[in-house]
Amino acid sequence: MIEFRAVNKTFPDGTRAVENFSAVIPSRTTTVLVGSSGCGKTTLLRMINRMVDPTDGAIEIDGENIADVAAVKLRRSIGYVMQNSGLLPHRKVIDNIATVPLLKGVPKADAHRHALELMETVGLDLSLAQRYPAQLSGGQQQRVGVARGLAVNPNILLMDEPFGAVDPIVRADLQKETLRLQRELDKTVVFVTHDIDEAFLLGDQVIILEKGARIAQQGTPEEILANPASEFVADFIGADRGKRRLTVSSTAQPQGDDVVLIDAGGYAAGVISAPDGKLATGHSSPKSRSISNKTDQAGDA
Amino acid sequence: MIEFRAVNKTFPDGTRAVENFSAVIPSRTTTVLVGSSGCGKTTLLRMINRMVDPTDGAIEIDGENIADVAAVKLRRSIGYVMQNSGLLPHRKVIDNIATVPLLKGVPKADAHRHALELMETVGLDLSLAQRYPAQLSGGQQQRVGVARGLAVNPNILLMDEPFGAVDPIVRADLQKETLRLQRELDKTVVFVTHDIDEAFLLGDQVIILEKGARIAQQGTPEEILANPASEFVADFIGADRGKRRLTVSSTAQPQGDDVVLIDAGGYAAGVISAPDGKLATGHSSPKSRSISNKTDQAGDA
Amino acid sequence: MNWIGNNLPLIGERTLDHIAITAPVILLSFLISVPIGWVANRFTASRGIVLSASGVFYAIPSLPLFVALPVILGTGLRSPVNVTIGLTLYGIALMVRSTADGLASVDPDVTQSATAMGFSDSSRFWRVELPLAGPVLLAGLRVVSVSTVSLATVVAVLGVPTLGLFFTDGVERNILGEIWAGIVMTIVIALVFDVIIVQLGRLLMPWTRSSSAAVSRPGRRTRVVAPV
Amino acid sequence: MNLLFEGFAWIFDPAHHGGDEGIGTRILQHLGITLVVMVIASLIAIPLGYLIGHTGRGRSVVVALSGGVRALPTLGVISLIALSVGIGFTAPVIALVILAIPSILAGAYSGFEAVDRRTIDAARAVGMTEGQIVTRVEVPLGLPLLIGGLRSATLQVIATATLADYVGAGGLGRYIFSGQATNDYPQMLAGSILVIMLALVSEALFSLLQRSLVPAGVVAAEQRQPDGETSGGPTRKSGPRRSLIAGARR
Amino acid sequence: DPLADENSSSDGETLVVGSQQYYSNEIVAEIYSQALENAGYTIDRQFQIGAREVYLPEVEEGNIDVFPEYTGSLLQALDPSVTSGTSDEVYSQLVEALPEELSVLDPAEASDQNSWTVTQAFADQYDLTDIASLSNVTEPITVGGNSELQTRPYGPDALQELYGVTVAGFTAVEDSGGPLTVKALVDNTIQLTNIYTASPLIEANDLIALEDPDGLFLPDNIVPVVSDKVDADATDILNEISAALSAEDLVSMNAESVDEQKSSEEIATAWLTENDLLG
Ligand SMILES: Nc1ncnc2c1ncn2[C@@H]1O[C@H](COP(=O)(O)OP(=O)(O)OP(=O)(O)O)[C@@H](O)[C@H]1O
Ligand SMILES: Nc1ncnc2c1ncn2[C@@H]1O[C@H](COP(=O)(O)OP(=O)(O)OP(=O)(O)O)[C@@H](O)[C@H]1O
Ligand SMILES: [Mg+2]
Ligand SMILES: [Mg+2]
Repeated sequence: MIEFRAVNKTFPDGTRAVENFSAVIPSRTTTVLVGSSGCGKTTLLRMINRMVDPTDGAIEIDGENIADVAAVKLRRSIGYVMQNSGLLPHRKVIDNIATVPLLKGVPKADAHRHALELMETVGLDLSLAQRYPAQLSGGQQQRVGVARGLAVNPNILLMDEPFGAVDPIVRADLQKETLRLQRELDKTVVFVTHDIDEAFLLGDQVIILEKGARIAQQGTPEEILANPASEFVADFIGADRGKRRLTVSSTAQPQGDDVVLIDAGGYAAGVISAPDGKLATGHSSPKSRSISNKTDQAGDA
Repeated sequence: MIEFRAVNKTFPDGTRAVENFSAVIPSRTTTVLVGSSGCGKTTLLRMINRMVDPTDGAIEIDGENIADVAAVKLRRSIGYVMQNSGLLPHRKVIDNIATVPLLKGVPKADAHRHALELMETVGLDLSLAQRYPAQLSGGQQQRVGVARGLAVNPNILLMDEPFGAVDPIVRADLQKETLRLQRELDKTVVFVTHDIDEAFLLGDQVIILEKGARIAQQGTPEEILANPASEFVADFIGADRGKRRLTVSSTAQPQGDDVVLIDAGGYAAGVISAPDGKLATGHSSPKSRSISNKTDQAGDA
Repeated sequence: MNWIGNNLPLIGERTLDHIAITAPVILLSFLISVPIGWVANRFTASRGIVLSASGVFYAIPSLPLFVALPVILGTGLRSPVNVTIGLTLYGIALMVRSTADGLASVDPDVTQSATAMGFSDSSRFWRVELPLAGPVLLAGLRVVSVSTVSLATVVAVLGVPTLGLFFTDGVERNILGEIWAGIVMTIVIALVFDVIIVQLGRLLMPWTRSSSAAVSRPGRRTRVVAPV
Repeated sequence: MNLLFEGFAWIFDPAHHGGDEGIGTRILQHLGITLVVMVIASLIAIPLGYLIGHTGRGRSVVVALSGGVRALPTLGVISLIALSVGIGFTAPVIALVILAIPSILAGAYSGFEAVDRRTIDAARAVGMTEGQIVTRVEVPLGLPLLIGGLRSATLQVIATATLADYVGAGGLGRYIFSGQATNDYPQMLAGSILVIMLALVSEALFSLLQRSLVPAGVVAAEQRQPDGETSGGPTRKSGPRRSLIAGARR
Repeated sequence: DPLADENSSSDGETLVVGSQQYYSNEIVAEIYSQALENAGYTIDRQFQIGAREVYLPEVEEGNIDVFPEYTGSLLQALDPSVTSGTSDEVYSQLVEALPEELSVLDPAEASDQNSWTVTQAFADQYDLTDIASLSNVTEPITVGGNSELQTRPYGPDALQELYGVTVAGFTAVEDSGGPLTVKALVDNTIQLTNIYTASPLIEANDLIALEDPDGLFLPDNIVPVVSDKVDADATDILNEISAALSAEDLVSMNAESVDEQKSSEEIATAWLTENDLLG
């Protein structure tokens, strides 16, 4: 469990990036911080591995104040994946993945063996091990970044817009992988994005932030979607493609019982089966990813 | 009307970017070319203003083969807006907008007066006129790019991922502006994006492209959504947030008669009013932007 | 040109002398510039000072420097220490800028991620920043190499045997072949050093070999700023 | 330090100021050579550099050539030329022009190359002719690097023009040669100090020039994104820049 | 060196022989070296050591044992107050002026001294023979030469004061009376210059070194400067060389070096053999 207690951050140039932020990030769940550019997401994330130290307030991991842990040691125990992968361009893929174990003095052979396992875990072809990052596609680079983040088998994985720089199609793929990894690995993931769709897709818990990292709303995707806490939130969750309030299109109709749904902007959002105007609720079994299902396992991240 | 007749493009290095592409782009409508990275969208677009000449085949604008028009003259008659705005960093905003009129010899005072009008048209504060591009935000830069594209009052406006580089919130804003401009200005717009949502939002006609600029499907957004022509199209239109097939969520329910709809990935997609499971179709009047409504006005772009 | 044929051993000897003087200078310039460049890059205030100082330093006429140095150092004019230090000072003046630029060229995202992984400050510098500054350092080192090889002809006037002796002697005796031999061998040494440095760079920075091809699109020029 | 003081004393000695042999004349000679050299070298190197920068052709040939030229020992070249054309300005001017060309050339073509390809692409797309792209986009945007090239060339020429006196072209080198020959270290140092002063003045003038000629928009862009890191610590500011890169997919 | 191996009678210490950065001086140094090697000495040649300010400190420190010098110039370097004198006067003054650790051996007849030199055509035009006759010249004279020439006691100012020569100006050419200077003289860029009398350029270019009856220039006879490491045998060898080295020999050896581009070894061996000095 990661706990922010009334954390503030003012940069030396006077920017107040974080104002009195308090929140609990339960273990073994994925918490997504979402908000628009400059609202302080990255700053919050970096406070967790002491890349940024708070001006005020405290951050605890499983009850221990991280200010008391040596920064380098703390960082080596936390996985960190960033937007453009941040791979070391002068090291081969396998060495990139094994960076931290090698830093820690794990014998090279062991570190490499483990790195190859991780490549499999994240779905990378083992033939890529001897390449340099620049010889990979953007999506492959991101996978290497994730593998590197996992290399120390950390309890906590921080991901800062890890899929911001890739193609939407590759991105969808990576998101799917991430969901699979979450299920398989059972880590505490803190994920930053400014894409609300991505937030809803990946988050057990979503924290929507306003400027200065003020919490606009915090909850499961379903809770937020059903009851936006404010006009800001309602706006934000509909921001990138009009409102999410859907209605039935009266003109365009696909075959069979399906109806096309359109959003508040008037544009097609999807298709639903509705024989005779009656919603078919037959296979409506939404995934249970609400954090309440998982908080009972928390406490040991 | 812009017509591609069996156009091919092979780059000197052997890349076949466009293979036998034929299509008609009706006047005074917005046609969106959408497809993933490297499929040839930009190449197609740049053929229209002869930034790229086809290896084979012909392109006609209102019946005239553009190969017979001097490239510089043709380009000055066509607006072009690109992803990063492509503004000249050493010229003030107002001079950037007036670039082509000034090139054409329009007196400076007139060109500037017109540039100021255009700034209003695209929603830019006039106080920005004397700034340099680097002093504007990304969204403002894009608006300047659009204003510059409109400065020669072209019949045709080419837009190559004009909003790719901006924040999602600013992006939504720019998209809204673009819709307004389309209504107001009534131009032939060819718009390139790889975001299917943007394509559906802005396009009267959408052309979904596969590698080599092969047409996977062409039609109005509603047509494509209702009847994806292939597995590829179905995949593509659902690509960035799971499938678009929606179902009703059985657990998360907002207040009142609303139901939360979830997509094939199992995640919340939107909310629809459905008292007693019966779809409320009351205000289901989708915007009529199907190209069939407009093609009768074509022929004079 | 007869002279050249008759004096091949002498040409060889002077060429070796020239190499013996310049090679250590090039190496030293590089080694000393690294910490200075680091300081220039690390502290904003020092950057301007260090860079303009090194720029103006390069304008000091070489002859007086070599004559004044021994007075300061307490060495003899002809002492290898004097010559090496003098040439190295010029080398540093050129190299410091490249080092600072090279370190500044390292993608901050990469240094960030190195920090995030738990590199300590010093291991980050040696294992990440310095190697990644490599291409720019290499470009700077090539300039240093060429100019050192060229400048070393001047120290002949001090009685230190280098290829420069062929100029003074050739002019006195009016033997054009001798002057040409000096010029050509200077260029040859410069070229050989250049090839060696480039090859060394390829060897030490294998990642630069393939990356450009994979990343940049064919037919489109990427942003290149050559060192001036 | 004592020596340095004597050098300054030599400079301030009024006996060394006026007349044909005075500091004033020598400085003017030195500057005259520098100016002539820079003008000729610019006339050759700038158009050539622009051609290379604009077309992207011939770059590797020119880079290799200028590498070789940089290795040319100037004294040797001066001697060689003077043996055929005689003493006076000609030989040092030619030799110094050869010396100055590589830097100016590099400044010219790298100035063009540093212009964002997308900006040029956009200029072409709005209908600028190739000539207009050169004069209205590439030249103004390439100015900072061109001036950088001119700046370092001038520095080199000022320093190396001391050799002009070797073949009777005068200049401040005179003090250095004659000081050296007569063991007159103060005179020699005085010559060096004057050369360094000229270099400093040229540096100052060039930075003024740079400030006045570099397009304001370019200055604005640089202020927004300083090329050197400002803080440099582990908490570098990276927010806004990141999102720009995010959009610029390649 | 094969010569050294033949009769290695006295296997003495290594002697360091130095030379100026001047081909003529190097030839003499090479003659010293070969002769000494022939007598079994081991020789370390350190030739082409810059100008006097570079090598003189090292000679004084004892880093160099044998160095061919020129009496007048060396004397003036040691004692700038001396401005005139005959060969013998200069030599004895030099012996006085030398620091303790150093000594000079016998001077040779050969000298390589400064001179005021004009072209044959110029000499003919104004009927020039000696320096004093320069006052015949009606046009302003531009003097050229190394820049220090301007301030030497025999420089343009002395010409003006002593002989009433009208000097229009001074042009520096820093190759010590080498081909650049000669070219300038021949091109009439300058009309009067200082060329060493042993320079083959004088003959090759039809130049006239004006006579110096008043002793304006110090005599510059070649003389070996030696350290105390040079023993009696070596002294004898060097003195023998000085005795044999004539003014004409020096000029012709210089000519061989310049015109035939011979190396100093060749020239030295030839001269030593010719003069029977290799035993
Ligand atoms: N090192 C720094 N010095 C000064 N200000 C900073 C620094 N780092 C970040 N900031 C400022 O703090 C605020 C929050 O920055 P942060 O990077 O956390 O935003 P973000 O939400 O991650 O934005 P983005 O989505 O663009 O990455 C911004 O106004 C930013 O400019
Ligand atoms: N000048 C060129 N020379 C060689 N190949 C090129 C050139 N321009 C584009 N290509 C190639 O042609 C293909 C199509 O490129 P194009 O730029 O049209 O794609 P795109 O659909 O616009 O992609 P993106 O979404 O990344 O902008 C790609 O494989 C690309 O690498
Ligand atoms: Mg961020
Ligand atoms: Mg494109």
